Amino acid sequence: MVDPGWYMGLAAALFLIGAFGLLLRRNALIMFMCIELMLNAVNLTLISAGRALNDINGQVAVFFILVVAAAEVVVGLAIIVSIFRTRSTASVDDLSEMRG
Amino acid sequence: MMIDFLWVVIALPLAGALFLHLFGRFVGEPRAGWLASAAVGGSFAVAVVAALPFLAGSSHGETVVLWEWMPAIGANMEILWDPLSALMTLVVTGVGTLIHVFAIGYMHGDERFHRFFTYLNLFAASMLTLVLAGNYAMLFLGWELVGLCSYLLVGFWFTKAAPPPAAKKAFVVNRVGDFGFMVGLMIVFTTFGTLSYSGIFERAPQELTGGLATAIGLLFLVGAAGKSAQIPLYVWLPDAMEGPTPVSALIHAATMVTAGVYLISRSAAIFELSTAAQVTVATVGAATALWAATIALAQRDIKKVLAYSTISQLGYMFLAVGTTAYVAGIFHLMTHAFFKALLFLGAGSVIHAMSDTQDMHKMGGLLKRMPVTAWTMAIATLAISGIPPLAGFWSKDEILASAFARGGWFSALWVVGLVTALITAFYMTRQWVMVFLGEPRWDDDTEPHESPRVMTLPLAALAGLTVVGGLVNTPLRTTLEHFLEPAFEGVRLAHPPEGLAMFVLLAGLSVLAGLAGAGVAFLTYRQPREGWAGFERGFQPLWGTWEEAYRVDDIYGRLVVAPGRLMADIAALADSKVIDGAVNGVARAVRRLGDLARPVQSGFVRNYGALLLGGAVAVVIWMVSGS
Amino acid sequence: MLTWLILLPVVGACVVGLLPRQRRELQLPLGIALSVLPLALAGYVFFVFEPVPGYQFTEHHVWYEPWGIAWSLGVDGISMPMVALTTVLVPIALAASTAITDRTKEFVVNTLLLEAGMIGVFLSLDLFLFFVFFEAILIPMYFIIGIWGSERRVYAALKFFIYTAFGSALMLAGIIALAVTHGEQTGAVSFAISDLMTLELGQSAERWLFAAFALAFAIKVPLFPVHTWLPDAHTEAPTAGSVLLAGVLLKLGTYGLLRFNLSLFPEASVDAVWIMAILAVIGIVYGAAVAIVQRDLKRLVAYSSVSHLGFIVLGTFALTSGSLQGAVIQNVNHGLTTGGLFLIVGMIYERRHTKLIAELGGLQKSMPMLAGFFLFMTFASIGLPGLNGFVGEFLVLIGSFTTLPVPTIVAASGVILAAIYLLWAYERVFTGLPETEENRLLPDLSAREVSLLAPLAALVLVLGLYPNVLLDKIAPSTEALLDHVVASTDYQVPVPGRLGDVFVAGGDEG
Amino acid sequence: MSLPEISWIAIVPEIVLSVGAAAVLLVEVQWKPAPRVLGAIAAGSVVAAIASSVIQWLLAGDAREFERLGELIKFSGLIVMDGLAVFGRIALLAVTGFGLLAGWRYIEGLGRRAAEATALILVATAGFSIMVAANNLVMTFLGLEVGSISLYVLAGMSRERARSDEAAIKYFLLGSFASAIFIYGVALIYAGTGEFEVIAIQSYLDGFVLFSPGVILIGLGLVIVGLGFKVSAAPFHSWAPDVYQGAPAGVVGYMAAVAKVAGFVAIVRILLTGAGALEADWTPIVAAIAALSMLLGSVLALVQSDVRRMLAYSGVAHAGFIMTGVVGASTESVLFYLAIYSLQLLGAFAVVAAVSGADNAESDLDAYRGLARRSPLLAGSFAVLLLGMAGLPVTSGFVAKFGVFSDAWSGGHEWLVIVAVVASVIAFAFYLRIIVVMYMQESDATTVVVPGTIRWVLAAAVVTTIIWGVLPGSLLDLAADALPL
Amino acid sequence: MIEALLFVAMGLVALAGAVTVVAARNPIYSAMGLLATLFSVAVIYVTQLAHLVAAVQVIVYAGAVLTLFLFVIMLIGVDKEERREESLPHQRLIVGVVAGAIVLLAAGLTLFGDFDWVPAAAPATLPDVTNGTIEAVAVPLFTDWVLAFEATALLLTVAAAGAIALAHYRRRES
Repeated sequence: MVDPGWYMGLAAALFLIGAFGLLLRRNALIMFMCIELMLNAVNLTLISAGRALNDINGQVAVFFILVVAAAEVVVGLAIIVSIFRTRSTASVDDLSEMRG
Repeated sequence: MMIDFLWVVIALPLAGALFLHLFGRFVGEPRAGWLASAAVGGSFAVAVVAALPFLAGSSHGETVVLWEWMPAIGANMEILWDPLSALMTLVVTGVGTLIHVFAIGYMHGDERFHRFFTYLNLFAASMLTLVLAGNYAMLFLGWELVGLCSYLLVGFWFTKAAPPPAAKKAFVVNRVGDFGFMVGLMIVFTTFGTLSYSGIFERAPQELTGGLATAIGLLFLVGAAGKSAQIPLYVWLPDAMEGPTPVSALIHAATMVTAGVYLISRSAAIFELSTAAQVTVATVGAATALWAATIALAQRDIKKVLAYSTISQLGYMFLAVGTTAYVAGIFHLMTHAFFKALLFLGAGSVIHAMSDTQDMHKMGGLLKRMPVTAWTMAIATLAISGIPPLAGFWSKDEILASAFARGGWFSALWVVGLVTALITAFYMTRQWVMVFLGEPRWDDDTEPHESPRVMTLPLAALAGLTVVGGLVNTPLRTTLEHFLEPAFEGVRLAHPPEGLAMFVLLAGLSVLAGLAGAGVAFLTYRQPREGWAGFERGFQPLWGTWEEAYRVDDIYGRLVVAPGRLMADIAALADSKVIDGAVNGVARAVRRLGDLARPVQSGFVRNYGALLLGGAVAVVIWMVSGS
Repeated sequence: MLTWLILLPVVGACVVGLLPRQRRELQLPLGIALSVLPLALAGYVFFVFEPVPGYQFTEHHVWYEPWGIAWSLGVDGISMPMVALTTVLVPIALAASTAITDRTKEFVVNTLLLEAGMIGVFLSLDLFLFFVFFEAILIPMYFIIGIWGSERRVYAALKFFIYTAFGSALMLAGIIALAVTHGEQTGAVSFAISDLMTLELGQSAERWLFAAFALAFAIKVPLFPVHTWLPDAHTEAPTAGSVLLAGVLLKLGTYGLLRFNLSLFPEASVDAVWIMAILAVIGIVYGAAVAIVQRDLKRLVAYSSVSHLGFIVLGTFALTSGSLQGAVIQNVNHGLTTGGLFLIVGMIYERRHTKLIAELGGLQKSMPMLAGFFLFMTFASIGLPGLNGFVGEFLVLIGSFTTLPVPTIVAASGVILAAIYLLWAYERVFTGLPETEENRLLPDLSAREVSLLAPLAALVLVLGLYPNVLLDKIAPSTEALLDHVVASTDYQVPVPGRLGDVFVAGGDEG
Repeated sequence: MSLPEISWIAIVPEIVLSVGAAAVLLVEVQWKPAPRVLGAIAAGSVVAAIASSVIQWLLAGDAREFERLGELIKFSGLIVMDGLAVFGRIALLAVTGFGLLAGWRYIEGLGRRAAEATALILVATAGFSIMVAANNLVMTFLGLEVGSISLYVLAGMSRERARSDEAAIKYFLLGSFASAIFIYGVALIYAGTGEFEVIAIQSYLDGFVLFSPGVILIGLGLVIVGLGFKVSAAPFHSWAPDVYQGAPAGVVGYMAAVAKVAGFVAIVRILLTGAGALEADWTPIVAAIAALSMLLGSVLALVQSDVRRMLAYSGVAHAGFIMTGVVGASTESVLFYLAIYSLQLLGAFAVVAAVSGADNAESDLDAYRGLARRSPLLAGSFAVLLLGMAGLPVTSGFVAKFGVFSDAWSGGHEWLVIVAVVASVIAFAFYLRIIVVMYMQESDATTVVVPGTIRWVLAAAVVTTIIWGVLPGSLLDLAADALPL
Repeated sequence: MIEALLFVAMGLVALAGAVTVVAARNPIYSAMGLLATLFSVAVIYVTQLAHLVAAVQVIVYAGAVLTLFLFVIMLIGVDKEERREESLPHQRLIVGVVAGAIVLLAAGLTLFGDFDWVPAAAPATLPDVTNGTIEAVAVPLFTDWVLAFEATALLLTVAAAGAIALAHYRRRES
């Protein structure tokens, strides 16, 4: 079998790609997707760890994270849509009125 | 017995001052003055009664504590009643009373008449505190209070331009002296653990080392030089003539300025232990005597002449106490009080008559207009010139003789004293002649007139004292010395040389000097103006230097005042720019820090994200690097 | 009893605070009347106070047991004069505030709260409680300066607050450290001064703690070079603010040095004697020098405080019975005289609306009585014997010379400078003929104003001539303090008559 | 197959809140009543939740007294009902109650959306309430998300303000990011220990000797970051100023306070209980975060000209102060600080809400000019709260600061205390600046209308600030009893 | 062996998909990249014996969530291609530094760190319990985790109420 470390390494890579994507893209939608990527990486970590530890709880936890991800998407998209309606932009760089 | 009520001596004028301060306005013009005079006169009466035991020789002095003041440093309100303080008290109250009375006439019409007498009474009380004090702290109390009164009285005419600065100058210069005095007191306290006379003088011979005695003596000299206007602190006294003339007579001639002499006499037990201190005192005295006399030579202002003359005479007294001829010093103090008060009052009378002119060039020929003043002043002039048998002769001669007898360096001082005597006679005669003889030079609108009786009577009284005052201590009858001896127990007093021959010789010399000075002056200034003006020109540029008092004020201004002012300016600038600047700088720096940190909060969510991730990575790195 | 001393002003503040806004005319008189109550109580305490060492009228109520904090009050010879001074000055300051017509109620409330805080500081026997009061008084004072001050009031108020708060913040750390150390050494955290005095601190810890406390108090005093908040605060504060600031608030610093630095850190205090003495002396001379050239009368008086407070610090660290007594009584004296001077400057300001010396002149002509009081206070401040300033100054100087000869001599020169700046100011402000119409027509003191100044003047005189009313009660406590220092260090109070030793020792130290 | 372990008493408050939220939504759909009715329902549920929480408190106290601590572990270890949880819950509920009052004018102004806002507030509280009680880190995450997502929506709900959008999207993006980091940390801790439950992690860490804790440390670090974000500790604070400024004035106080309370309770539970064995590892980090927060927050607050931003940065500084207590390893001082600070924060934002007015105007410092003259009571209350936040004596803020400082000092973190006192002095400057503007400057603007609901909040905040400043014992005793398992 | 092959293959696809999400100019491509990642991760779940999770991943994520994403992408315009140059000051620099730090960290951990992903004590053989069947997952879900399950109800309520609240207002406005 493959060492769980590899799976987790892959997860870490995905997490970081997601994180950097969040920092590099200004389209709010794509930033969301990056967050989804990160959550997926978490799920992968949990599954791999659960398997390595011989523990089912890792898989159970994944369910909850999935639900959270879904809820976040709903609210997040609602926010994006409402902003888009007023400003016709999905670029978060345009939303930088408050600073300092 | 009597001593238990001695506080009355101080309390009477103090009560007078208090009463006049509160109700003087309602008392009205002449009455306020009489009240004040009565208060001082009352003190005089009490003092006379209280001094009787000393005459009888039945008492050597005692101390009474009134109340505790600063027990931690052994300073209480305590009265020491011994022959020395008794004599001083009598002089202060006696002459004081006369001057009070004189002032009633002199201050006539002044809108702050009652206030003037308030201050005078306060001064009397302060001066009495000074001389009656039983310890140095209380002496210092009086010492400073007379300074305060001097300040108040010199600056009495506060709306004029000159008096207020003069008053301030007097106080500040005195403070310089006080500084020395205080340091001296610190050493005294540190050495003895108390400031009480009794404790100090008894233990001084055993516990005081010569070095410390010198230190204390010199520091006391600084204080005394301030109060008694000796080199180098005499500069305030001429300016103090801005005060009303009775003030000059009372404070700046008869009483306050002699406090320094009193201080040194009182501290005889300490000076006893340091020849160096004695020599310094005597030298300062002699130098001041000569120095001031030369200045007095060339003055035009009638009061300035007297002021420098006072400084000069105080120099004699310092010479005396420095020679340890304390009795002679005190004796001269007393006689000087008589004739100098008389001179000042006479000058006041003249000024009064001349409608406040003080320039002697504008006087002349007043003898006929104001005979009482003229003749009484003549007596005083002769007295100060050392013409026997007037009071000044006896006392001055005793000083000079004592200095001569002490020998050594003091002989040199004796020569100085002798020269000074000559000069003194010259300038005093010059003054009298310029004022009273010769052609009238006064302005047309002035109508000189003799002063009212309230002024002339004190003149007469003082003249009487001037005539007979010297007889209390002649080589033939040393009454005063016997009287004072208990106060100088354990102190080796310097005496004139023994024997009548020496006395005649020395006295002859000084009389000769006096006569010479007086004669030359008389002859010179009897001439019309051109004559003596030419004489004065003959001494140029020396005469000019004297007239400008050696420009000492100027020099002090450049050497002390200006640099001090500069330092203060620099300090103030440093305070606002450097020290406060640093404080505000820190505040600004913090704000600046905030401004610098603001761009981090750029408003861009992706920047925030980067910060967040960066922080997270930093945390993680730190976490794992620890393990 | 003492609790009531603190609570009475608070209650008074509440009463005034609850007055209806419309009854404007009642606010100030009621405040004055209420501020007399603590005065009466303090008077009672004063007269019942026994001249023995140790705290009297002590009260102890546990505040929060686990933290070891307590509402612990007591009064001894060092704090008692301060309490008396506070209660005397507050009614006078309030009564001098008739010029305050805007938000009078708030003003009275703030002043009364300030009084409570000040009394609290002096009465606290628990460091935590002390700090609470010490810091709390910043708030009312901040408002008093900031709301009722003159032009640059906001700057001055902020500076005052932040500067002093900075000092006390480090002291807070020190207090915590002390309590924690006590917890470590005995197992129970305690903030009681008496407990903390017995701590065994290491040398470096003690020095650090000393520094933390000393900084806080030095800023409060204020000691050179951390004094610059004071001229601004004094100058901008309203009259009552200046009076209380100079009269009482500064004394918190000198009081703290006496009460806390000396008794909690005797070793470090003895080690720091020279540093503190030199700073004090610099303050004396420097403050005086700066005062000489001030153009603003209030600022001048403010700098004179810098100078005068230096004497107190010098006396505190000279560690002889005379100097300590002098330091304590000088606290009171300075409060009375400088308070009086500020009152008078305030009265001038009310009439003339300027504090600039150049714009005044010849005021003695128009206001002889005011000039008289000013001169009286001036001489008290200069240290004229017979008035109170002398007693403290002289005791300090004479007492300090034994242990710190050279600094004391330099300090003594301050008496010359004091005469220069104050008399010069008097000369410029009061003498000569009034040149401008405004100066000529100023009304003299009213009966009300005289009744404000007269008690101060009377106290100045009484304390000058018969300081034993206070010294009697002060002496046992300062002696006890000195004994404590001697007992906990190898310091010896010099015996009179051994001046040679002192000079040698002093020379070595310096 | 075992039946699930159900302990109703442990979740009554959450149930009550959820039911309240549902009721609000349903009533609105069905009857479209006046907003007052919705308010009453919400208030009722909050009160009921508080009442049940008090019972929980007593039970928790009993259990501790009779040493039956095991009984407090509920739902197979998902949550606990220990003193810490219940204290935090009561604080949250109090904040909610006052938050609803303070924001009521705003909520009413939302019109038909008032129901959603009210329901979101109730649900958010329920979520955070779960979070403070959670023993299982996934449960913590769920509670956190329930609460946070509600807050994202609340931040964006304003009618008039375009800034509200910006606040919402910023909050949402960064919040989700931080949540992801948090849950990744949880996953790593799980990988390292095989446990989600704090208590289990604790015993695992207490017992292990063999395994290198590297992954656990990384996980713990990420958890700290995630929670640090929620409590707006530097350098994870950057959302706070923008969100506080942009979100509707009425609910900002609530948003800020609940997140801080829940976040810190979770931090205390995870760090002090779960990772207590790793104290030497996390203490320097937390101390650094604390120091940075205090300094950065204070310094940045100094240069703000908007009161909300200022309060936000002051919140950053306060997060640092509370972290100082965490470093001192003391639940008591942290909880005390949290309790009083959240009330003060609510009060302060209630003032902001009052001044901003119904139209939710800007909160520039200029708007506060001369407030003392226009609305003396409002200004006075604000001044007391500001002084309380500044930590001046006679206010609860001083006691709180003193508590965290002395705990940190006795914990041996002297330098942190020094930094803290310096920071608090810097902080004085900006609190005083607001007071300057209110009291020492003049303005001809009109009187501020203060709704009755806000008055109640202010009264409560001011009274508690002073009462607990003078007699802190009552609350300190409670905080001392609120121990984690 | 198969597991290893699948891991390598699916891992590469997942990474490629992730990079696509980040790098694609067109949001549609990003969504497709995300889809690829989700699918490949689901496959990896299967190899890890998490069958149910894998199924849910495909159904919920790929089915529901991505659809939602696509829907919104369409709604706000597909044709909007994003400019790629960085507009923010310092952003790339910061990101670069952070990335560098992470690389260093990873390298340090691998080379010098005493680091492991899971406890070494983990059992080598796998009993059935981790076999991610529906039952294996459901039993703990509805017993030990029941409260968490209930809590998700709140989450959904929030999501629904929040979405309505945000949308509601726009309706009023328009």
